[in-house]
Amino acid sequence: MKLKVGIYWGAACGGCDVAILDTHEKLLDIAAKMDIYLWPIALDFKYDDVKKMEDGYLDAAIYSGAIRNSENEEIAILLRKKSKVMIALGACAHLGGIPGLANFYTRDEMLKRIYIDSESTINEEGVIPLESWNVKEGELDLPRFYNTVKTLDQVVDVEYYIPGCPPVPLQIYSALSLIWDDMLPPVGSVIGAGDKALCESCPRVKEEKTISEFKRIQQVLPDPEKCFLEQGLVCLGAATRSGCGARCIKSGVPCRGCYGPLDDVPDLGIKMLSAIASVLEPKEEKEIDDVLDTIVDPLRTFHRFSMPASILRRKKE
Amino acid sequence: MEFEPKLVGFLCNWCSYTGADLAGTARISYAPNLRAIRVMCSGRIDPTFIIKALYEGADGVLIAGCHPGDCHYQEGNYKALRRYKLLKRILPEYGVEPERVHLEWVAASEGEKFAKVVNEFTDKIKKLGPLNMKQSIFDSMKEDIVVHESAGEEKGGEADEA
Amino acid sequence: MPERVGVYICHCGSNIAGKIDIEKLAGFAEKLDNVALVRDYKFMCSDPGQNLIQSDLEAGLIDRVVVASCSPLMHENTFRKVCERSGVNPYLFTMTNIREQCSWVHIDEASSTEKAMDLLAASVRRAVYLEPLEKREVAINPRTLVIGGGIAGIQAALDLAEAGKEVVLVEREPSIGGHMAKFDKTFPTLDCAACILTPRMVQIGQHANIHLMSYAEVEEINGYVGNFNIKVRQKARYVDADLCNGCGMCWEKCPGTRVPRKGNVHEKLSLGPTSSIYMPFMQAIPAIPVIDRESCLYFQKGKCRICEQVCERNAINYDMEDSFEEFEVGNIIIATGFQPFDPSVIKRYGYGTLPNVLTSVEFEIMNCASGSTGGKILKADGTEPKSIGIVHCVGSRDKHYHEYCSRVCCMYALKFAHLIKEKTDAEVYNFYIDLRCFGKGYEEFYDRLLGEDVRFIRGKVGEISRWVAEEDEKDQLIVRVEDTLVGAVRRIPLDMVVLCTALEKQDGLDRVAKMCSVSVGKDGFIIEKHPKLGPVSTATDGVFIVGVAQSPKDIPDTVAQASAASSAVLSMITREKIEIEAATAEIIEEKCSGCRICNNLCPYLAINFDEEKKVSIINEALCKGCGTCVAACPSNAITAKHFNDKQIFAEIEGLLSAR
Amino acid sequence: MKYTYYPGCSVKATANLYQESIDAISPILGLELEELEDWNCCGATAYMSVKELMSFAISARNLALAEPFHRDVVTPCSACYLVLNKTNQYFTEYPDLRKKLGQALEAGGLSYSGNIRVRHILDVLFNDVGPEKISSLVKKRLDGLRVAPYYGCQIVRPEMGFDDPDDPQSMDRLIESLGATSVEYPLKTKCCGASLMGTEEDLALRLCCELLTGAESAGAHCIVTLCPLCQMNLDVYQSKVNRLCRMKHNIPVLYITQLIGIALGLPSKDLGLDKLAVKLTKPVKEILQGA
Repeated sequence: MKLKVGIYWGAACGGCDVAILDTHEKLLDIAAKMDIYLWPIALDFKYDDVKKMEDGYLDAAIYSGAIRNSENEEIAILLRKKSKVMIALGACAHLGGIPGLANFYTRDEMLKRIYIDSESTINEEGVIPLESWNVKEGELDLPRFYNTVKTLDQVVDVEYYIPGCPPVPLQIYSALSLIWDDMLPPVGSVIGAGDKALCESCPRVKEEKTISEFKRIQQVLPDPEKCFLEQGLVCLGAATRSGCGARCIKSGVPCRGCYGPLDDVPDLGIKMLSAIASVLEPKEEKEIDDVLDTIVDPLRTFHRFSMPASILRRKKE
Repeated sequence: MEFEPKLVGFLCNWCSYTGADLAGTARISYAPNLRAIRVMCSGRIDPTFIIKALYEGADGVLIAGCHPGDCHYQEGNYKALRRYKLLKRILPEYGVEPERVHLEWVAASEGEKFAKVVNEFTDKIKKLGPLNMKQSIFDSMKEDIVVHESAGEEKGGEADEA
Repeated sequence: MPERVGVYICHCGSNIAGKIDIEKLAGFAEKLDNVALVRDYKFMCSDPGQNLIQSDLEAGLIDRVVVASCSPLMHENTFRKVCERSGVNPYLFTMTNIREQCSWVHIDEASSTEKAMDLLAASVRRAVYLEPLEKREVAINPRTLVIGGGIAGIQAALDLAEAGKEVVLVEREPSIGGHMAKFDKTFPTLDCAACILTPRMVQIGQHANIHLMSYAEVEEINGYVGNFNIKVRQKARYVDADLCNGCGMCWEKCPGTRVPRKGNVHEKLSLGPTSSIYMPFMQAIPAIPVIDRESCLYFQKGKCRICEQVCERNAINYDMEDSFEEFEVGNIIIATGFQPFDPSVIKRYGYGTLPNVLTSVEFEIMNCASGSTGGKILKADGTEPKSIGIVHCVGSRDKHYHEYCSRVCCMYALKFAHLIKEKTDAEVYNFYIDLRCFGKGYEEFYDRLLGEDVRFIRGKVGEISRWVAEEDEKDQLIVRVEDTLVGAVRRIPLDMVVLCTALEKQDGLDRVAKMCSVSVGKDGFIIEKHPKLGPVSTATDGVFIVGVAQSPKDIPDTVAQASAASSAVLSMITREKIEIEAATAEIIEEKCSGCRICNNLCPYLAINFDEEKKVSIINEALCKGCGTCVAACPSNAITAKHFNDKQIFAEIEGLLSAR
Repeated sequence: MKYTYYPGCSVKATANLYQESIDAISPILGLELEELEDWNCCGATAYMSVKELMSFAISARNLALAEPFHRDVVTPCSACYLVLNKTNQYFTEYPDLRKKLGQALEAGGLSYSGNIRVRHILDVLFNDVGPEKISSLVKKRLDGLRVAPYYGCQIVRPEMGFDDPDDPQSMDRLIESLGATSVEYPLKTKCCGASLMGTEEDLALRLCCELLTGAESAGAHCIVTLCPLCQMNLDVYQSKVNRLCRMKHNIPVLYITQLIGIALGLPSKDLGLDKLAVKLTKPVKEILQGA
C-alpha cells in the first residue's frame, strides 16, 4: 500500500521542494512508495481537497518553510489534523531559517521598509497591502502578516525534523525511507542528519585554538588544509549538526549553521558565542575589546538560521 | 508598590560566594533582590544560563568571580570575562539594556564590597525598570491570532514556547 | 518512580527563625512538585537534626535531600556524611543558604522569607536532577615536600621524619636556619637562639628520612593532592659536597669581599666569613661553603682561583652547573618565612642615609657572639653607644605601607632593651604605639623591663635627623616624637636607633603560591582554608601553610603551626588514599566532534586529544571540576558532574518562576 | 626652551635681586621666560587660608590667561608655585570646584580647560637645563664653598612633583654642579615662619634662629634658597634673630640663581648681590676671588 503524503511550503524559498526533486532517479523510488495528495509548487491540488479528507488520512505531511503569516499557520494546522506524522523539512520549518531574521524587526517596521522606504519604490501616499478590500466582485483578502516568525513546532506538534538549508537531497530520501521501512526513531528526533557536530566530518585539520583576530572569508586566502576557526574565520561547524557532508567547507566557505544545534543545545548562537569567546587570546579587557571589534554582527551571524528557535526568539520591542 | 527587581547572581564558590558568606558572618545588610546560584568557577557560567535567566524573568544578572590572578583554577575568570564582553555586545541587539548583565570581581575577603555591589546593582536595575522578556515576546504575537474556520478551532498566537 | 525530595528547614536557633517565617516557608515547600515531606528543626546540624534525615532516608520515604540552613561551605560535608550513613549516595543532597546569604543580611522579614522560598524552590528543582556520583580515591604518596628551611620548615620536617615518613626539605639559602639563626637571644625566656636551633638543624642534616636540598629552589609543581610531581633546581655551589669537610682553608685565604672590608662596623656586619667563598654562619647545615659569583674574582675577572689551590680535598669545581631533580610527593608544606620591610622608603627615618640607624635584623646580627662584632653592641665608629632608641611599628600598622601588626616587634624590642641594658650602660628608649605583650610570660617580661629603668615613650617617631643644636650632639641622631602621654613633642638626641621593621611576605611567595594554585590575600600572605578553623590548610587539598607564609607570627606560634601541619599531613598519609573531588568534568564520546575548542582551556592540562578516535578526553585525575570547558563546548558534549546544565537550568527556573 | 613666566609680586618688589639674577643667567642657560600678559597676584598661602574659593578664582585667572600659549607656566616663588599648582590640580580633580571656577572665569570673559603645567624654576633648572649643562658653562668653579641647601616648606607641598618631598636633592645637585659642596642640612624643608614674621614675629624669629644655627653647625659658609619669603626672613631679619636669641650669626643667604650667576662668572651687580642685607663674608669672598 502506497503512503499518502502531503507536501506544503510555508514562508519558504522553494529550495526544499527543489531538493526533493533533486533526488533525481531516487524520485522514482519515492513515487513508487508514496502518493502525493498536495504539493502546491508542483501539483495542482486544492486546499478544499485536503479539507474534505477525514482526520489522519495522510500518512505524513512534509512541511517546509517558517510560519510568517496566517495562511502558513492555517495550512500547518490543517495538515496536522489530516496527517498521522508531521515532518518539518529544512531550516525554516525546523529553526525559522533566514526568514527568522525578521524577528529583529516589527511588522510595521518591515512593511514601511518594503513598501515605502525601499530605494526602488515611489509610494507617496504610503499605500501598504491590507488584509481585506472590497471590490465589485466581492471581498478580496490576504493572509495576515505576522509580527513574529515562528517555527513549525511553535504552532503544531511535529514528529520529525529534517534539517538543512536546503537539506541534502540524499538525506531527504534516506529520511523518507525510514517511514516506508518503518524504522522511525523516537518522536521529536532529527532525522536525515548526524548526532555529532560538523567538525567530525570536516576534511580540515583541527588543532588547539587561540584566536587574536577575526577576518571575513572574502578578505583572505585561507590555508586549504587548516580549520577555518583557527585562521580567525567565524565557522559555526563546531556547534552545528553534521549530515550535510561539509558541502560549504568543501567549496571553501566556513559553515553558517543551517543544520541547527546538537541535541541538548537550547540555543546554537549563544553556545557558539561562548565557545568563540573562550578561545580568544587576550586576557586584558582592552585587548579583548579590540579582538571582539573584528567580529562582524555576532548575534545575527551566530543565529543566521536559528533566531526563532533560540531561547529569546526575537528582539524585545 | 515600588518595582522590586528580580536579580539572579552566579557566584563562584571560592571567592564571591565565600565573600557573600563573609558579608553574612559580618552581618552587613544589603538589598534582598539578588538570588545566588553557586558554581565552582566563574568559568563554568555559560552565557546560555544568562539568556535563560533573562527569559525566565530576571530583570538583571550578576556574574561574580575571583580577581584576575586569584582564580582557584588559575584562569577560569579570564574566560568568564571574555564571554561577558561578547555577550554585552549582543544584548542591545535583543533590545536588552547591556547594564542588566554585570560582572564584578569579589574576593573571599571582600564581604563589604559584595554588599555594595548588590546594592548598587539593585538600584541600577530599579532605575532601568522591569525587563519582562517572556511577556514581551508573547505580547509581540498578540495580533498574530487568526481564527481559521477550516481548522475548526481557534489556535495560534499563544503557541507554547519552543 | 519520580524523585521524592525531603526538605529540612533549620531554625539555627534564632539565626534563621528570627528573620524567616519558618512555617510559611515549610507550607510553601510542601506544595512544591516532587516534595515528599518537609520538616523543620532548631539545629539541623546537631545529632537529633541529623537523625531526622537519617531515619527518613532509612525508612525509604525520600531519595533526595534538601537542607535549608547555613552555607554549604559550612556543613555540606556534615550532611553528605549523614546520607552516606543512611546508605544513600552523598551527592543526592543539596543545601539552600538561607542564613549567611539571607537571614543574616536582610532587614525586612517578608522579603527575607520570599527570598528563602525562591532559593528553596531552586534547590528542590535542582535536587530532582541530582545524580549519584562515586567518590574517586587516589593513593597518597607518603613523601612530603617542605618548602623553606627556617624554624617552621625544620619543625615540620622533623615531625614527619620522626614519624618515619620521607621528607624533601628545599631551602633557597646555602644553609637552613632561616632568620632564627641570625638571632642571639629569643624572647621571652632569653634562651640563646643557636642553643635551641642548632641541635634541630643537625638532626635535619643527619636524619635518614630527610633529603635536604639547600641552595635550591622549587621550579615547577604539577599534579594534585597525593600525586604532586615536583621539579627542583639545585643551584651550583661550585663546591663538591661529598669531598668538602668544612675545614675553612678556602674562606680564610679568599681575597674576594662578599661583605665590604672597608666602611664602618655596621657596613661590615656579617655572621659568617665575609669572603666570596663563604659559609653563611659557623653552625651552617650543610656545613659546606658556597661561592658568591658577584664578588668572586675568578667569576668576575677570570683570575685568582686561590680557593682551588688551597683546598686539599680539591672540592672546588668552577664548572658546576645548576642541576634539576624531579620527584613525586603526596603533600606540600609551604614554610617560606618572611622578608623584613625595607625602611629606606621612609625617608624621614634616614635608614641608608644616616649612620647608626639599623634594622632589627642587623641589630640581631650585631648581638650574635659569632657575628663580626663578637656580640658587642657598637656604634658605626666602633665605640660603645651611650643611648639607643628602639622604634616600634616601622612599616607596620601604617596605611602607607602595611596595615597589619607584625605581632613580634614589641617583644623583640623589649628583648633588645634588655640586651642593651645587660651588655652596655646605655640609656634605652622604646618608642611604641601600643605594647602588645600577649603571649605566655610576655607581660611578665615587660614588667621586668620596667624594673630595668628602660624609658618607654608612647608615640610614633616623626623624624630621625642630624638637626643638632649643641656641640655635644654633633654626631648624634635627633629623634623628634610626640609623647602622647605627656602631650608634648620631644626632641631626644641618641647615639643609635634600631628600627623594628614589619614582617613582609617572603620575596617569591606569589610564585610558589601560583605553582601550588593557592591564592594570596591583599597583603601577599597565602589565604588559609578558614581563619579560625583551618589556619594551616588551604583551599587546595594537600597544600599546607606554616608560619609567616600564612601571616606574621612569633616562633612559638610558628612551631605550633608546623606541628599542626605535619599532623595534618600524617593523617593524610596514614589514610593512604584520599577521596578527591568527584564533581569533575566528563566528555561523552558519542557527542564529541573533535573540534578541540576545549583543548587549551584547561590550566591543569587535563584535556588531551585522541588522534585515532578523533575525540578529546579528560584525565579525571587531573580535572579539578572548574567547568570552564563545559561552558565552552559548542555541542554540550562535556558535562560537569553535580553542576550540569540541567541542574543549573532547573535552579534558574526555580528561582524565577516558582512563586 | 620657551616658557610662560609668572614672576609673582615679591620678585617685582622686595625680592628684585632674585629677578635680576634670573634675568642674568636665563640667556646663558638658554631659557626664554616670556612674562605672562596682565598676570595678577596669586594671593599666596595667606589668602588661600582666609578665602579659599576666591584664592582659587584669582589664581585660576592666571592659568586661563596662560593657557592659549600652550607652554609650561614657570614661577620662581615657592608660594606662587604652591597656589598655582594646587589650583591647577584641584581644578582637574574636583568637578564642582571646576564648575564654580568656570563661572568665575566666564564673568571675566575667560575660560580654562586644565591642560597646561605649573612648574617651579628649580624644576626647570634641574630637569630641563640639567646639572651637566650648567657645570659645562661654569667659568668660576666654587671649590671649597660649603653651602646649606634650604628648600623651604612650601615647594614640597602639597605635591612637589619633581623631587622627593621628604628628602629633596635637586638643588643639592645644582650646587655640586657649580663645584661647591652642599652640606648635609637636616632642616632643608623646615619652615622659616614665612608671613608669620608679620604677625607672630617672635615665633618666626625663633624658627629662623633654628635654621641659621643648623646651617652654622653643619659648617656652611652660606645658605642658598629659592623662595623670596625664606630669603627675606633669614637675610633681612638675621640681626633681629641675633638680638632675640642672643646669637652672633653672620651667614649670607643667597638665591640659587645668584649662586649660579656667580659661577657663570657674571658681575655681582648684575646678580643683585649688593642688595643682600648680610653682605658676603670674608671667607666667601676669598673663595669667589680665588676661583
